[in-house]
Amino acid sequence: MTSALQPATPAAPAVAAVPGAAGPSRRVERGTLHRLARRPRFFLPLAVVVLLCAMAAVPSAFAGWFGHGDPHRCSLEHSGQGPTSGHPFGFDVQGCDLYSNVVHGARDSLGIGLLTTALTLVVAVVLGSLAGYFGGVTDMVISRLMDVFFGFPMLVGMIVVLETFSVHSILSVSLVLALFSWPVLTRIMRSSVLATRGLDYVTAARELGAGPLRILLRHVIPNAIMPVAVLTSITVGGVITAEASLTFIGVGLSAPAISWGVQLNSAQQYFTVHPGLLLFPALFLSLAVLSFVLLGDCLRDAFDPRLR
Amino acid sequence: MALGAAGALAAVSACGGGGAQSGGTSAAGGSYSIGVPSWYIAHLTPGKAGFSGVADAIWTPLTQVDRGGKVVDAVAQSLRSTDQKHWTITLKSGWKFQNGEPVTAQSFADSWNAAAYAPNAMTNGYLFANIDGYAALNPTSGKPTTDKLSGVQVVGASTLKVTLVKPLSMFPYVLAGTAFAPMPKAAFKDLAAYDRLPIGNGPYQVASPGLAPGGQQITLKRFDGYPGAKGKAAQITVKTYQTDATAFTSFRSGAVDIATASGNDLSTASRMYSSQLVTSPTAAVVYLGFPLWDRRFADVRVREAFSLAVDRKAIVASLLQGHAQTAAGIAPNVIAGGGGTDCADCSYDPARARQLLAAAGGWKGSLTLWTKQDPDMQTVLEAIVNQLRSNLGISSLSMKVQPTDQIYPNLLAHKTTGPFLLYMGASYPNLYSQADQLFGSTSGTNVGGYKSGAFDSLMNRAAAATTSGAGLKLAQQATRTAMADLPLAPLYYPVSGAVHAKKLSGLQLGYLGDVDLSSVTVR
Amino acid sequence: MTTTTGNAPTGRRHPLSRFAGYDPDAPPLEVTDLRVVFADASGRPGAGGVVVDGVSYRTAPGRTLAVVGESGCGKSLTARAVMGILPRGARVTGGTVRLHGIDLLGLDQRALAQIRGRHLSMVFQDALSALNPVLPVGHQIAEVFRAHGDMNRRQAQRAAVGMLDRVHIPEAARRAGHYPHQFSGGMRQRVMIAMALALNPEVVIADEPTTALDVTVQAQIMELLADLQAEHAVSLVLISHDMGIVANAADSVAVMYAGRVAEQAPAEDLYRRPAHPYTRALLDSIPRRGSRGRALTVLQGSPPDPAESTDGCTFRPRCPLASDACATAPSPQAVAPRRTSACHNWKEVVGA
Amino acid sequence: MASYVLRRILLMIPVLLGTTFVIYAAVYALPGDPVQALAGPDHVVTPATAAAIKEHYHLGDPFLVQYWHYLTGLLHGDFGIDLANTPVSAIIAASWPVTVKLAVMTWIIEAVAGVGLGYLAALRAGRLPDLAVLGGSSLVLGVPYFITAYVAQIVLGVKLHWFPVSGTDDGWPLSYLVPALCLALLGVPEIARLTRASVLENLGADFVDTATAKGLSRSRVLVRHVLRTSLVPVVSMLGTNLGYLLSGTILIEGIFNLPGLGFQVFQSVQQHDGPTVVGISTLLVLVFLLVNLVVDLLYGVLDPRIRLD
Repeated sequence: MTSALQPATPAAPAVAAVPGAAGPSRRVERGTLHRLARRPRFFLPLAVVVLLCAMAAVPSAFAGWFGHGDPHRCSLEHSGQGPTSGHPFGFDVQGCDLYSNVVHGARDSLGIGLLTTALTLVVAVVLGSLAGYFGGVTDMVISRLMDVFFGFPMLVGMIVVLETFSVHSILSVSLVLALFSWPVLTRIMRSSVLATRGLDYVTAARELGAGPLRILLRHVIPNAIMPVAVLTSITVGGVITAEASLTFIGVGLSAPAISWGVQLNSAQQYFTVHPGLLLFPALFLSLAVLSFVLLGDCLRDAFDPRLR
Repeated sequence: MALGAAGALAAVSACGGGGAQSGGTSAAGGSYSIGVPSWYIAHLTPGKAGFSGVADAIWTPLTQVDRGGKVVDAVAQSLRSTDQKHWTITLKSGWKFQNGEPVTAQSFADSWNAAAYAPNAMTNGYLFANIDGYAALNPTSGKPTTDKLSGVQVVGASTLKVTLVKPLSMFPYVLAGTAFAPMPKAAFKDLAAYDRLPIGNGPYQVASPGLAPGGQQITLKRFDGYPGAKGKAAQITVKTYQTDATAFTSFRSGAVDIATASGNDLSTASRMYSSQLVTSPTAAVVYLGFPLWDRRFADVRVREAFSLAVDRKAIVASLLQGHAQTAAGIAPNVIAGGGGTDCADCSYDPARARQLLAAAGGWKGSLTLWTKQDPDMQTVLEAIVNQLRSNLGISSLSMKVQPTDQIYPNLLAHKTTGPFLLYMGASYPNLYSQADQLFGSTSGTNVGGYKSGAFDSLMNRAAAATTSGAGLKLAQQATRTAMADLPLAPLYYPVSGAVHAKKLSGLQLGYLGDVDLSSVTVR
Repeated sequence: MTTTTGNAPTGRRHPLSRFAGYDPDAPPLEVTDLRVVFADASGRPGAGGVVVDGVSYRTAPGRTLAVVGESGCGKSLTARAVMGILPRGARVTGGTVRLHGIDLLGLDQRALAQIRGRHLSMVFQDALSALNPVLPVGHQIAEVFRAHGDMNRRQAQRAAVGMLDRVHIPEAARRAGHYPHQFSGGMRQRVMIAMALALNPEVVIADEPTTALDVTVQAQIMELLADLQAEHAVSLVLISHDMGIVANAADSVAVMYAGRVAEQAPAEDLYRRPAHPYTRALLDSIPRRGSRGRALTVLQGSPPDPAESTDGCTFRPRCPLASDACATAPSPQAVAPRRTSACHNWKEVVGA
Repeated sequence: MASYVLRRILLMIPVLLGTTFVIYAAVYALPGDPVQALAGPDHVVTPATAAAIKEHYHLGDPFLVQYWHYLTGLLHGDFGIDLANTPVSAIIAASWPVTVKLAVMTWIIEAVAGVGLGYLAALRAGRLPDLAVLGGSSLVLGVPYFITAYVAQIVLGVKLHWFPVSGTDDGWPLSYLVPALCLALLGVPEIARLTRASVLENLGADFVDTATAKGLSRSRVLVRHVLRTSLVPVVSMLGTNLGYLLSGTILIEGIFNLPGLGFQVFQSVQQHDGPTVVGISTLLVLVFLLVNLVVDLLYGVLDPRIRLD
């Protein structure tokens, strides 16, 4: 969706163009959550996401399971060796334990996914609210800016901007990814605010003399944010893929940073000899992306089926 | 018999739209395709083209370096000098350009002047800095007042007199570079058009329309008027790829007949295509350079500690799968004068490394290591980072990768904040070239900033030596002098390899590790 | 082409005669003991409850049968079962539906498709959603002609314009190219009627054809239906929750409650002397002249959930006349000729 | 309608200006030395040569002046010349067909497979085909397509030699088959899911009952009424996808060595070849905007409820 590198998945923009697609959100009903919690479609991906987040937060707790937790303890004599006891995934070309590397890779990959999504969300809520609520020139400017980034060949843009950064850290990569993914959510936020703005209680608040900021913060945003909020999980999945793609072509993170993308990138040239080097990071990456996407799908279906 | 007829047919049809001068004569030999990096054919003017097997096929300069690393005359009949400063060059007769124009002394003078003339912005222009008058064509400010090198004089149709800025006994090696190839009169009518469809004097000519805008390949046709050893194949398709790895993948999928194999692909190739793989040591060294302007590396013991902490054998054996030689000097033995042990601290001794570092005051803070954007270099640097971490106990290590166009300017501007892993290939296969490029105080590739009066004077004496043997001895002495200061730690000499389809044979690699296109025979 | 019911002695055989069981003298539509059950959430058929429980009714040629009841009483589902377009999860588990003697439930989809639209058609409740939003209305009407006749595209289109004209849509030729959303509610309902009556079917089911319309338009539509019905001697099944509308239009009335027919009677009799407490309650809630100033009687409670099986009479919890006898479910009993009531205490009701 | 189109086209102007400005500024801000990049790896550029190159390509001018030069050129239909002195328009002309062939082929696969699978899944909702489509599309979404492409290249091309997986030697369609399939893996799940949801929604719609009640055959109901109506949002997504596809082929073109726009632009970024990057980007944006306009117009045709004004 917002996976910037997934050019062919602009589901949200396409649907957002349907008139009235993003109506005012309904308040989260307790019942919905309860119903969700009982579905395996919901709690299985949720469990994986929680597990991966825990892995990203304290990788050492997971990396040491097989007795060899340090991803930096490497010895070239083990370069490319297959699984042995204590090293269930074998070793990478540097002779580092692949399992602990893949576990530690969760931090950068998820970090970028979550940070980018958070950035995107903030921008979307702020700009989307401004454009939707104030309309006029504000809307005009923001909407044209969205158009600029919307039609932009995203991958080209990201490559160019990333090349201008000399440091490729979690922060810089996230900033670039966010720079090119904010319009999708902003557009949805905007139409949601547009719909909310006209509701009676907002008019009432305005007539009671509440200031625009107060109305926005108290009345409009809390009621308009749901369509955007339910998309965040899917966005995280997309961003993780996007980071891996950028790193895969060599413009994202680079070693000695440990991320799944970096591992995939270095596995490229060893794939035919050591398929495991590609397989295990790809497996974790896919699991993470899949869980976030499925979780997001489920949330979306439950809270805002019209956004499908 | 049938095969030969088919080959002839193919060649005839291929020549249908091309030049007329090659028609009629034997067109047998078949065709093949080769995958190369895109910069190989990005420019096809001697002054702009990279030194590559493709350039070697299109042009033949005055001299050539044979596969043994020895310089031999090509278009030149003789090169004579008594003081190594003034050179008299006579040309063989009977050489023609691919458009029929004879190759004369003037053809060389025109080409060299064009390359050295700054406003032409030819990227090989710096190679002419040895020749008298280069400064006038490349003023530090303003426009040059002349467009002719004063040190190049055409004495007759086949005699050229060249005056150098200072004596250089290795000048015949220098002349082997394709930058010194001749250009016909026709080229100067439209240099931009020539750059895409050049007329050379080599064994192969670029078939019309040359390199199309945005094009990814060119076709080479055998030039039957070539007086030297003629090409074996009648036609060669040169296809470009973004990286060696994509070229190798294409070879494996059957899209291209020859591809260079480097890095891990080399071990894949040696396992899967052992009978189709040709390898050759490259006239180059991979080294870990030290930023001598950085005070942390001012103490030679620190540099020694870093050198001793790197396990070169493990890197060569495990990472490079044996496709390299560990280096204790700056030039392998394929280079004249190379192969010596110039470096005392290029072995692996972590204990002594730690001692030396402790004696120099230990290491504080973090360190960033640099390299250029190249998967193999990155992999090797990663291993070095790991080894430094465990052998020297430096915990905060990071790694930065920059494209070539960034890393060199940054190094020269002293913006690079740590040791750097780089590759240095010899401009010509002589230790003098390698030593000059790495340590010469005026060299643009001496990125570590090494300066030594003793080295420079020894090198000057080497350049002025009357025999090449004496010159080499002095160059070796100079190299040892520089290496005693350890401005960089040599790591290994890379090996280059190329794989070829089963239908091809006779493939040979030149001293740069490039495929000699003429040598390939289509079965 | 005015009689579709009789055994008109034309040279051609009646098109229905190729279906087994065709009897020109049988009632145009006869539903007998029809049962429809719903699947529950897990998909088990029948577990969701019986929504149509033994419904029987029949129509007469050229006459109107009104089926009335509160929403959810099964009147629409019965109609859909007749048409063979039950919603997902619903299934017929018993009973028969006969069109001039032809057992519709026993027909395969192909045969059914030949009957639907041609001999049996339906006017749906909400014309806006019942018309395809992305096709011009003329095209949608023409489809009926194309599906059943051997008309080409142009002939069908012309026939469709003719139909639009017949339902009094002004500038029919131009309007045929318009889309449903470009019509007013009443006009859309006219389009639906034109579609249903295009081929002069024997039976037309009109499912709440006027619910979404305002009162003046309601009257126009009902008038239009009546006119067309008279013109073609169509047998009309009029489904409605509005006793007021039915009073003017129906020849006979079937009152449904909780999936069953509570009372069935000629309209006049039923309105004058209802024989079921539910009918009475419905009639009492109609505002009439003279009732002004008096509070309308409102039926307390709500219909039972079909998912929960109840013993005895389903109306018992809301019935003012409930007695011990009501512990067993009453079956329809003849009250008078052509009149039944499913109430143990019908006499009390009639007498009241 | 005409005024709508005109207004949309007028709105494109600020967007195009913004895009060229953003990309031009980004290219301008690229670190490293374009002269060095131009010279090629491992070459030494003397100050005099560098100065000459800079002058030749106006690299020395201030940014805004350069941008102005570029913009005025663009207005005259001149995309400028690249660092190798080739007109950018010629580069675009050479690489454009490759990308178009790849994108269109991908798009056709997406449309046929996506709509087909989604339709099948909806008709068999809750049953095996539906579960297979839903599960399969989730899996495909989870695995990044560049990994699939990479593995497909090695397995289908290198190991099995079933398909050409490098370059365009075998022409269209053969050379584009595997790359297009891999690229389509991105779009097919989305299209299939959207089709499925849309068909399911329409299957339960009242007008389907009407159509059945009219006596239309099942197949006619399903095609003419259900599918036709369900395709409205799908067509919109397909259209947007086509716009994205044209600019989203970089990775695939790189892996499969297809000399298209993406391949070219990636090389140009690395060589800091500003004119080419900006030229191709501008073109892609323009195409994207035009495709979107066409999609919106088409949307109006497909769904008469939408009024364009």
